[in-house]
Amino acid sequence: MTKKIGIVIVSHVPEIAAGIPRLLEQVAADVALTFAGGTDAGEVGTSATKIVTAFEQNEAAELLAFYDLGSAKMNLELAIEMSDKKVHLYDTALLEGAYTAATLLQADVPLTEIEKQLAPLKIK
Amino acid sequence: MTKKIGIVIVSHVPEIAAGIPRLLEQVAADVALTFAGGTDAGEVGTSATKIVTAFEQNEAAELLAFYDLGSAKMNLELAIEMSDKKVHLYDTALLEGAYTAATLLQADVPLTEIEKQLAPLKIK
Amino acid sequence: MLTVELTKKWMELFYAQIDQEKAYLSELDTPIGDGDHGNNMKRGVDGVKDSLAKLKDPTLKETLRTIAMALISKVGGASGPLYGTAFLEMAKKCDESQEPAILFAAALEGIKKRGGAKEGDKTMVDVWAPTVKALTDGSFGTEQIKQAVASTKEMIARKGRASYLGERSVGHLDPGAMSSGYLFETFIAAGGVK
Amino acid sequence: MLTVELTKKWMELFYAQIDQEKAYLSELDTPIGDGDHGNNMKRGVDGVKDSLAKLKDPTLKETLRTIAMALISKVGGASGPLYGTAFLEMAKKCDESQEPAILFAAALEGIKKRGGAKEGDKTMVDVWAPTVKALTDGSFGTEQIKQAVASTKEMIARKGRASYLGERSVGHLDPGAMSSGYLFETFIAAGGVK
Ligand SMILES: Nc1ncnc2c1ncn2[C@@H]1O[C@H](COP(=O)(O)OP(=O)(O)O)[C@@H](O)[C@H]1O
Ligand SMILES: Nc1ncnc2c1ncn2[C@@H]1O[C@H](COP(=O)(O)OP(=O)(O)O)[C@@H](O)[C@H]1O
Ligand SMILES: [Mg+2]
Ligand SMILES: [Mg+2]
Ligand SMILES: [Mg+2]
Ligand SMILES: [Mg+2]
Repeated sequence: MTKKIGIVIVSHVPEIAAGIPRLLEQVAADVALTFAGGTDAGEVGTSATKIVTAFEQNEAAELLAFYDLGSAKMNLELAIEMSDKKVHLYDTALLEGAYTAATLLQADVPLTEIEKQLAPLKIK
Repeated sequence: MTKKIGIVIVSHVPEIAAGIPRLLEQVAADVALTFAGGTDAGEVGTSATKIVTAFEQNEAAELLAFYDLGSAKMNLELAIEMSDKKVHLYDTALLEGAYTAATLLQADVPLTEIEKQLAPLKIK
Repeated sequence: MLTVELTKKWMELFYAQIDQEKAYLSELDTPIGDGDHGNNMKRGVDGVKDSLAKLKDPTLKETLRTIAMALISKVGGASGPLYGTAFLEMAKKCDESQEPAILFAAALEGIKKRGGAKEGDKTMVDVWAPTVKALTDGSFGTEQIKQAVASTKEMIARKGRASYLGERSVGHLDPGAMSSGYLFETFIAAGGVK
Repeated sequence: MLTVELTKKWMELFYAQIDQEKAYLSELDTPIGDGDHGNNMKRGVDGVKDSLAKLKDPTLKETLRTIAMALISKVGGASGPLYGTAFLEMAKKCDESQEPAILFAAALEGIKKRGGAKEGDKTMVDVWAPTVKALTDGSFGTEQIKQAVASTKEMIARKGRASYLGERSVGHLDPGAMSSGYLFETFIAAGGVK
């Protein structure tokens, strides 16, 4: 029973992007988690196209997106404009924000409450 | 010319621990970066022994340490007690704190100023 | 009085208890954690068993230190450094006294310092603290331990992974409280306190 | 007036300029960034070249959109979505007007919206903003562009990677300002404004 809201992780580094879902799935077995890391060539950087793919691969129709650095945010915003999914973008600490959201989504906490708990993690 | 202060990354997930130095080395070519990720068996978790090894492998004598979740902090503190190196532990966002510190160490910013810039990233 | 013999017997019984309740401990850790507490503790007691078997005529201090190091290096989760610190503190104290009340009090201080949890935060501290007190006032026993474990059910988690859930952690027993309950129950079963 | 022919010529010259100054752009990006701006831009203009070559009789809108998509998908760094957005906004606007002053003004708005930078933040905006103004008041030209690029040297970075260095970013030219300078200089060289 996959939850209605999923999580997307965007990082400049493929390993970071792939590793965070490993941390999250331990506390959020039923939350759909996808990620986009690195450029299309697998180098350090981000790619709007890869991010769109991560949106589409996510089973959930509504997504919470977390990113590492400012340029990832710009590509995320471009990806949001290119995609039909409903995506909420958070300027929180990447790992800590995503971990908090994953824990609360798993416990069926409503999004408004999740956002309250994310607020103190906003550092960007 | 390696800088006098190095950085150690501790994460529950081996990929995250290995990935963050990849992000940091781009802006901090001369800062010694080491990491400890996962349990001794490579599973999700942390290991005080692995952390001690990451301290010892780091070329610098003085270290700034960043971690993901609370249990990593406990193992970090145990590792600090077991090690001779001078280690400063920060309760900041893992990736964002380490990135900030790396940028500033590379620019030879003194530690007291680095700590001022880390203060708003304290979220744990 | 804690002796090497008693400690070994205690660890055997603790091993058996964890082995038996492994699935239950992980189940407790699922709604309010990451579902691994049973596996973590099992890895820990496996390590304790193996490393105690290698010791030849150890002192009490060596025995306690060996247990500590095994837990620290094998558990992998938050409970590893916490239980490890508990046994390290007992090892430090045991030259001075072998009285369970005094040793467990030192262990409790170590746990509190390591994790920063206070009583009422829904952690193993909520079993250790009343139990140390009970050892002093004579109310120590299986009933008292079970009650301490049960008391965590209605608490709001303020430390560890469960704390992310805040009030939603209410209604669930804390897994580390349960495994600490096993630790004290098997101490009694080993003949630790008559 | 921006035409397909002019745009193609412009992109050829921009390609050649980036190819020639690649190492210098990365060098500018080293003390206050991650040292990749030249490589990023080179990947970008490679992509622009390849995808423009595939177009058959494109409209101006198609041409500008193709440039945008190539930059967005190939650059990899912050400059990718920024330059990409600039060309996307020009593509949107070009049905209404082909006047450089109007098209570049739309592009500048896109860059500001995408990156949130204002004038004075030591970014490419500090070249785009005065240049758009210069196109309106007639002061546009190589000298004016070089001056805009140079003005970033004494600024304190407030956006992008350089912003982590705060006041320590002073004394360094902004790499994205420099590549934007090349973009406008090659626009002139292509015959964009007489
Ligand atoms: N800061 C802390 N102080 C005291 N006890 C803690 C703390 N954090 C966690 N615990 C205890 O550890 C238990 C969880 O252990 P475990 O599942 O092995 O670790 P993890 O949470 O890292 O997976 C909790 O049930 C709680 O009793
Ligand atoms: N938020 C922003 N707004 C405007 N321009 C920006 C912003 N962030 C970065 N830039 C520009 O991008 C340039 C860096 O580009 P590049 O090196 O390709 O990206 P990255 O910093 O991701 O490696 C900077 O010199 C600056 O001109
Ligand atoms: Mg657990
Ligand atoms: Mg765990
Ligand atoms: Mg760069
Ligand atoms: Mg870059």
